[in-house]
Amino acid sequence: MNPLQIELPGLSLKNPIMPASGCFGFGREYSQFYDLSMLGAIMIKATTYESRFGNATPRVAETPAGMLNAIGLQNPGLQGVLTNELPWLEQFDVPIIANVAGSQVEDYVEVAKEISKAPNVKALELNISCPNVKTGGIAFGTIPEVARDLTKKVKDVSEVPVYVKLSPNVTNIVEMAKAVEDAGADGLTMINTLLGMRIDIRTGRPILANRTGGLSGPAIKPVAIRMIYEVSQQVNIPIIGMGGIQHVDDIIEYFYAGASAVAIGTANFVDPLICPTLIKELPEKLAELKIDHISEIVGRSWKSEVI
Amino acid sequence: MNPLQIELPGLSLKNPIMPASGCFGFGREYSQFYDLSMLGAIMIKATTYESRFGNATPRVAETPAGMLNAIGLQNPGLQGVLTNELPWLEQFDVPIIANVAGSQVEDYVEVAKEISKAPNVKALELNISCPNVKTGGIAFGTIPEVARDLTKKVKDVSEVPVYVKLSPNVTNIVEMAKAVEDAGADGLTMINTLLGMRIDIRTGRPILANRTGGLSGPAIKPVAIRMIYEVSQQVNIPIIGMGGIQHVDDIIEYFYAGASAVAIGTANFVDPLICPTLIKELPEKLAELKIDHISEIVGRSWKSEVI
Amino acid sequence: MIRQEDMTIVSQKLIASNIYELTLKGDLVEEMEQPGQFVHIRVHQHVSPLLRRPISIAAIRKDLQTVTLIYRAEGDGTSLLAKSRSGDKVNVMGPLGNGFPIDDLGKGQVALLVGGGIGVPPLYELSLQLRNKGVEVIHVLGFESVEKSFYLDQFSELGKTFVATVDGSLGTKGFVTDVIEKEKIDFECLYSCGPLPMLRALEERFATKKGYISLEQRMGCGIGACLACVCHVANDPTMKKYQKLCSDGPVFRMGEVMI
Amino acid sequence: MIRQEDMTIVSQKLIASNIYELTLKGDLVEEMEQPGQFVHIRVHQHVSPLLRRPISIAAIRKDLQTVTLIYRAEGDGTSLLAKSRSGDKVNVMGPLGNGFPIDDLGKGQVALLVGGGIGVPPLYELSLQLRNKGVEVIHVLGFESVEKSFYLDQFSELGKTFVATVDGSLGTKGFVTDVIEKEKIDFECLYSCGPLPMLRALEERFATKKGYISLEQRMGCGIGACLACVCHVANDPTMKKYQKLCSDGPVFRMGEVMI
Ligand SMILES: Cc1cc2nc3c(=O)[nH]c(=O)nc-3n(C[C@H](O)[C@H](O)[C@H](O)COP(=O)(O)OP(=O)(O)OC[C@H]3O[C@@H](n4cnc5c(N)ncnc54)[C@H](O)[C@@H]3O)c2cc1C
Ligand SMILES: Cc1cc2nc3c(=O)[nH]c(=O)nc-3n(C[C@H](O)[C@H](O)[C@H](O)COP(=O)(O)OP(=O)(O)OC[C@H]3O[C@@H](n4cnc5c(N)ncnc54)[C@H](O)[C@@H]3O)c2cc1C
Ligand SMILES: Cc1cc2nc3c(=O)[nH]c(=O)nc-3n(C[C@H](O)[C@H](O)[C@H](O)COP(=O)(O)O)c2cc1C
Ligand SMILES: Cc1cc2nc3c(=O)[nH]c(=O)nc-3n(C[C@H](O)[C@H](O)[C@H](O)COP(=O)(O)O)c2cc1C
Ligand code: FES
Ligand code: FES
Repeated sequence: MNPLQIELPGLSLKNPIMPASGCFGFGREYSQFYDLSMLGAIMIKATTYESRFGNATPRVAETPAGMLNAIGLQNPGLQGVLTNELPWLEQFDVPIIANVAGSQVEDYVEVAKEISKAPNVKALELNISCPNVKTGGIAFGTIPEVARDLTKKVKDVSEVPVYVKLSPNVTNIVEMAKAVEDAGADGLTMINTLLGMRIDIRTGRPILANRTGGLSGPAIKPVAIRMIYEVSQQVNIPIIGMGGIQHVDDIIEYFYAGASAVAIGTANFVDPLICPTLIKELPEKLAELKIDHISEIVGRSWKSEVI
Repeated sequence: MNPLQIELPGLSLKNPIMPASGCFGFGREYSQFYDLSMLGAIMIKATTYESRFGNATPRVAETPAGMLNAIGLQNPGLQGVLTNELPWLEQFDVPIIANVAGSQVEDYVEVAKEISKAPNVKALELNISCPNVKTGGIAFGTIPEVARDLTKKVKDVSEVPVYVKLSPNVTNIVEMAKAVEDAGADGLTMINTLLGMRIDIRTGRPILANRTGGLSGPAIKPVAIRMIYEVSQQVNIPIIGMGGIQHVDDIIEYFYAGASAVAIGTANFVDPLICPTLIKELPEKLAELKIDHISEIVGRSWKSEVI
Repeated sequence: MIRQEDMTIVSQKLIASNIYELTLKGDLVEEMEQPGQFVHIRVHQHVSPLLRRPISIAAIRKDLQTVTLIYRAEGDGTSLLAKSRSGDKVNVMGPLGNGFPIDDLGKGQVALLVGGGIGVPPLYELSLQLRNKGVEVIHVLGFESVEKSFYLDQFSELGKTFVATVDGSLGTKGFVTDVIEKEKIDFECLYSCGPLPMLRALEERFATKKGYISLEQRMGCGIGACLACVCHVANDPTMKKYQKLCSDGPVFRMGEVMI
Repeated sequence: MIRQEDMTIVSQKLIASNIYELTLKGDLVEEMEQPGQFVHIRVHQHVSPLLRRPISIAAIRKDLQTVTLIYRAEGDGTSLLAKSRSGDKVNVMGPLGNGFPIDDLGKGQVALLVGGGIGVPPLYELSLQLRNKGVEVIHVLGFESVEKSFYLDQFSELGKTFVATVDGSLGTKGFVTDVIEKEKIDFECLYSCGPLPMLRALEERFATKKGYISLEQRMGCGIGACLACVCHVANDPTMKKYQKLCSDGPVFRMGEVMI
C-alpha cells in the first residue's frame, strides 16, 4: 500500500503534498523543473470573473522568516483560465483545485459554476479572504454569517466538492470553521496569510504599494498549527494545512495538528524543487517514525490526549 | 535638547525604550548587566491579586524567528510586588509601568487601585489578553464591550494614567482600540503575543505543557507594524509599540508606523544588553537620518500620505 | 534551461565601497548565454533571510566554467553573501529572464552602453559580447562618487569609457545624460541599466532611437509564477496588459513598458 | 559575575556519533568556577534560531583561558553550532546557575558520579575538582550505545569508571542503576546528571543518602527573569513555591524539588 495515498472529498491523491494557490501560477513555470504529475494536486492561482491586473508594485517584501505579498489577485479571469490554463494542465495526471475569488457573492458564484465544470478541476477552494465590496471592504472570511452565506451559494452551483480557505485574521477561527461546515463545505484549507506590513526606513513609507500585505512563510507556522489544532477537533470535514512548510518535519507537525493534506506556498520561491523533494522525503520520514500510513497520524496531538 | 526625551501621559521618559512586561521580571536579573536608570521605563511582570505559580513546564518553545511562551502569569501577587519588588526598584531613577492582570474584573480593579499608589509606578498597563472566567475563558481583549467595561472600572480607581495592552488575536484591532479609548484609556500598548503552537515531532504532542502559547519575536513584527499603522490613524492617544524589536531600524519602523515609544521583549533573552545598546544607537541613527527629535517621525508613514 | 545548483565560490573581492565581485564555478555556467540575464541566489540555508536575491550576470567565462557577479552589500541578504568565502557553496537558480539582444548590431556599428551604480555590472558582459562581434562600444557610467565606482579599467579596455559622478569626485560632475550631451555621443543602439530616473531621462531624450533598458523590481519566485514583478505595457488603455520583469524582462525595448 | 562575550573557537571535534567537543577561549573563563554551571550560547547572529542554547561547562582550563563544552548536535541550533570552525566567534553568556557543591566531601571520602547520555559532560569538571581535593571518585556512565559513548578514557584517568549501554554494545547491558546494584558501589555523596527517569530512580533508591542532581528545562533568558524554567519545590502543599532552574539550579539537592 502506498503510505501517502489519501482520499478526500473529490480528491484521490497519490500523495498529500500540493503547491498552494498563488505560489505556483498555473503550473507552467514549475513544469520547467519537474513533471507536475508527481504532485498530489495543484491549487491554481485565484480566479476571478473578470481578468484583473492587481496592485501596483512593489508587491512583495521580506520579513523575518517570512514575506509579505499584495499581488491583488492578478489573474486572466474565468475565461482566460478556462481557455488557456486548465486545458494546458490536462496533459498532467494531477487533480486541480481551483481557487475562486471575488469581490461580491455573484462573482464567486459565477466563477464556481463554470470552473467546476472543467474536467480536471476536482475541487474548489473558496478564497474568502477577499474584501467584500458590499460590506465596505470587510473580508468575507471575517464574518461568520457572510462566509456561511457565500459557501452555501457556491455549494449550490458547484459540480465538485468545495473547500473553504479560512482567513487567520479573526478572533475566533473555530466559529468561522463551523459556520462554513454548517453551510455545506466539504473541507477546509487553512491558513491564508496574516495581515502585515513593513515600512522602508529610507523612505518612511510602506514598502508595499498596497501598504499592507499578507504574511506567509515559516514565521506564521505556529499560528497555522494552533488554528488547525483547534479547528480539527471541532469539525468533521478534512483540513488541507498550509503556512510556512519547508521541511518534511513541518508536514508531520501539520498532520499531528489535524491536517489531512498540506500545501506548500512561499517555499516554492525559495526552492523550486521543494514539492518533489518533500514527496520523496515524506515516506522516508514515515518509515523512520514507524508510521505505516500518513492518515494514521491525522490529529494525533489531540487524539493522544483522550487516551 | 535630548532628541530622545519624550512626554507621554504620566511618563516623562529620557528615552522611548523600555523592556516589555514579562521579559524582564522585576529588573533584578538585568541589573547585574547594567544600571536600570538608563532605561526609558520598565514594564514589570504582570501582577495579579493573588500570587500564582503559572503553568506546567515546558513553558517556552522556539519557532522560526520567534518563540512561544505560556508562563501562565506566574508572579508573587499584589502584596509580594508591593512589598518586595517595587521598593527595590526605587533605587533606580526610572518610571515603572505596572502590568495588571486578572481573571475577573474585580481582580484587575483591586490590583490597579493598590499598585497605582506605589510612588514609582507612573502608569498602569492593562493586560487584557487574559482569559475571563466569567465569559468561559474568552479573553477580555477580544470583545470590545468587555474591554471597554474593564478599562472604565480600572480608570475609576487608578491614581496614574492607564495604558491598555491590546491583544492582536482579533478580527478588528481598530474597533478594540477605539473601545478602550472611549472608556478613557490614556494610551495603548501593542501588541501582545499572537496565539500559536508547536508540536514535537518525536512525541506527537504539543511542546508546551499548556499546548498553545503566545508567539513573540521578529516573526510577529509585520503584524504589529500593521496594527499600529491602522490604529494610530484612528485614535488620539499615544501607542507604545512592541513585537520583535531587535535592531535600531526596527525602532524607527515602529515610530514611522505610529508608535510614540517602544518596548523590547524577547530580544532581552537573546542579548541581555539589548536595551542599553539600542539606547546608544538610536540617537546615532536619528542623526544619520537627519531627524532632530524622535517625536517628529511618529506616524510619518501615513502622515506623508496626506501631503 | 533554468536549473538550480550549489555553485562553488572561486573568489570574492571588495572592489569598491560596499561593492563585491563574486566569481562562482559550476555546471550552470553552461546554460548562461545572454548578457542582461540574471541569477536568483539563496544566500544561505536558514529561514531568514528567506527569499532569494536577483543579481545580474556580469561576466561569463565558459572556458573556466565561471560566472562573475558584482553586487552591493546593503541589506540582510547581500551582507550575508559578502561574508562567504572561497570554497563555500552558494545555491544559484538561473539563468533567468531575457537579456540584451545583440543581433541588431553588426561590425563597425556603434553601441552606447549607459550604466548607473549597481546597474553597471550586466553591461560588462554585454560589452564583451558586442566587442566580440566587432561592434564599437562606448560606455557612459554614472556613480555616486569615486569610492563607489568600479570596473573602469575593464570597460576602458573594451571601448571609450566616460564617467560621471554625482559629487564630481571622478569624471564629469553630474549625471550620465550630461556626459552624453557634453560628448555629443552618437550611436545606433542604446543599452542601459540603472536607476529609474536615469532610464526615464534616456527614454525621453532618445525616444526615436533604438534601445534596450533593464529594469529592477522586488521579486518572489524569479521565474514568472508569483506575479510580484509585473509592469504595465506602454500605451495600453485597458491597463490590464502586463509583462513579468523576471521572465519577460528584465530587459525591454525602450518604450515597451511603463516605467 | 555573569557576562557575555564573543569567545573564540579553539577546536571543535566530533567525539562520538553526533557528539561534539567544543573548546572556547576568552576572558569569560576567569569567571568560571563551579562544576555544573552552564553557559548560554548564541549559535549565530541571525534571527533564527532565535534563542540561546544552554550547555554545561565540561572542563575549565584557567591556565589556557579555555572552557570545553560537550554537546549533541540535534536540532537547528546545535547543528549550526557544529558547523562553526576554529577561529570563529561564538557569543557566550555565563557562567550561569549554581553548580555541584564540592565542599561537603574531603580527602579519602567517596563520591559517586552518575551520568546519562548528554548529562555526562558536567560530571567531568566535577570529577576533576573532586579529585584535586583528594576525594575518591567513582563514575557510572550510561549511554544508548557504544557509538554514542564518549570521554571514557578521560573519566577512567580520574577514577574507577563503569559503563552501561541500553543495547549492551559496551559495558553492562541496561541502566546505570543496574551497574550500581551489580557493583555494590558505596559512597558518601551522589552527584548525577541525565534523563529524568534516571534521576528519579536514583532519588528513590538513595533517598536516605546525600546527593545532588542537575536538571534540564527549556529556557528563555537563562538568568531568572522570564520564569520559563521553574520547578515546584518538593513537599509544598501550597504548590506555589518554586525554584528557577537557570538561576537557583540547575543543580539541586536530591529531594529538594519535584522531578
Ligand atoms: C533583475 C535584477 C538584477 C539585479 N542585478 C543586480 C546586480 O547585478 N548587482 C546588485 O548589486 N544588485 C542587483 N539587483 C538588485 C538586488 O537584487 C538588490 O539590491 C538585492 O536584492 C537587495 O538585497 P539585500 O539583501 O541587500 O536587501 P534587503 O533590503 O534585505 O532585501 C529585502 C528584499 O527586497 C528585495 N530588494 C531590495 N532591494 C531591491 C532591488 N533594488 N531590486 C530588487 N529587489 C530588491 C530583496 O531581493 C529582498 O527580497 C538586481 C535586481 C534585479 C531585479
Ligand atoms: C542547564 C542545562 C545544561 C545543559 N547541558 C548540556 C550539555 O552539556 N550538552 C548537551 O548536549 N546538552 C545540554 N543541555 C541540553 C541542550 O540545551 C539542548 O540539547 C539544546 O538546547 C537543544 O538545542 P537544539 O538546537 O539541538 O534543539 P532545538 O530543538 O532546535 O531547540 C529548540 C529549543 O528548545 C530548547 N531545548 C531543546 N531541547 C532541550 C533540552 N533537552 N534542554 C533544554 N532546552 C532544550 C532549545 O534550547 C531551544 O530553545 C543542557 C540543558 C540545560 C538546561
Ligand atoms: C505571492 C503569494 C500569492 C498568493 N496568492 C493567493 C491566492 O491567489 N489565493 C489564495 O487563496 N491564497 C494565496 N496566497 C496564500 C497561499 O496560498 C498560502 O495560503 C499562504 O501563503 C501560506 O502558505 P505559505 O506560508 O506556505 O506560503 C498567496 C501567497 C503568496 C505568498
Ligand atoms: C516570556 C514572556 C512573558 C511575557 N509575559 C507578559 C506579561 O506578563 N504581561 C504582558 O502583558 N505581556 C507579556 N508578554 C508579552 C510581551 O510583553 C510582548 O508584548 C511580546 O512578547 C511582544 O514583544 P517581543 O516580540 O519584543 O517579545 C510576555 C512575553 C514573553 C516572551
Ligand atoms: S518574481 Fe515571481 S513573477 Fe516575477
Ligand atoms: S530561563 Fe528565564 S527564568 Fe530560567
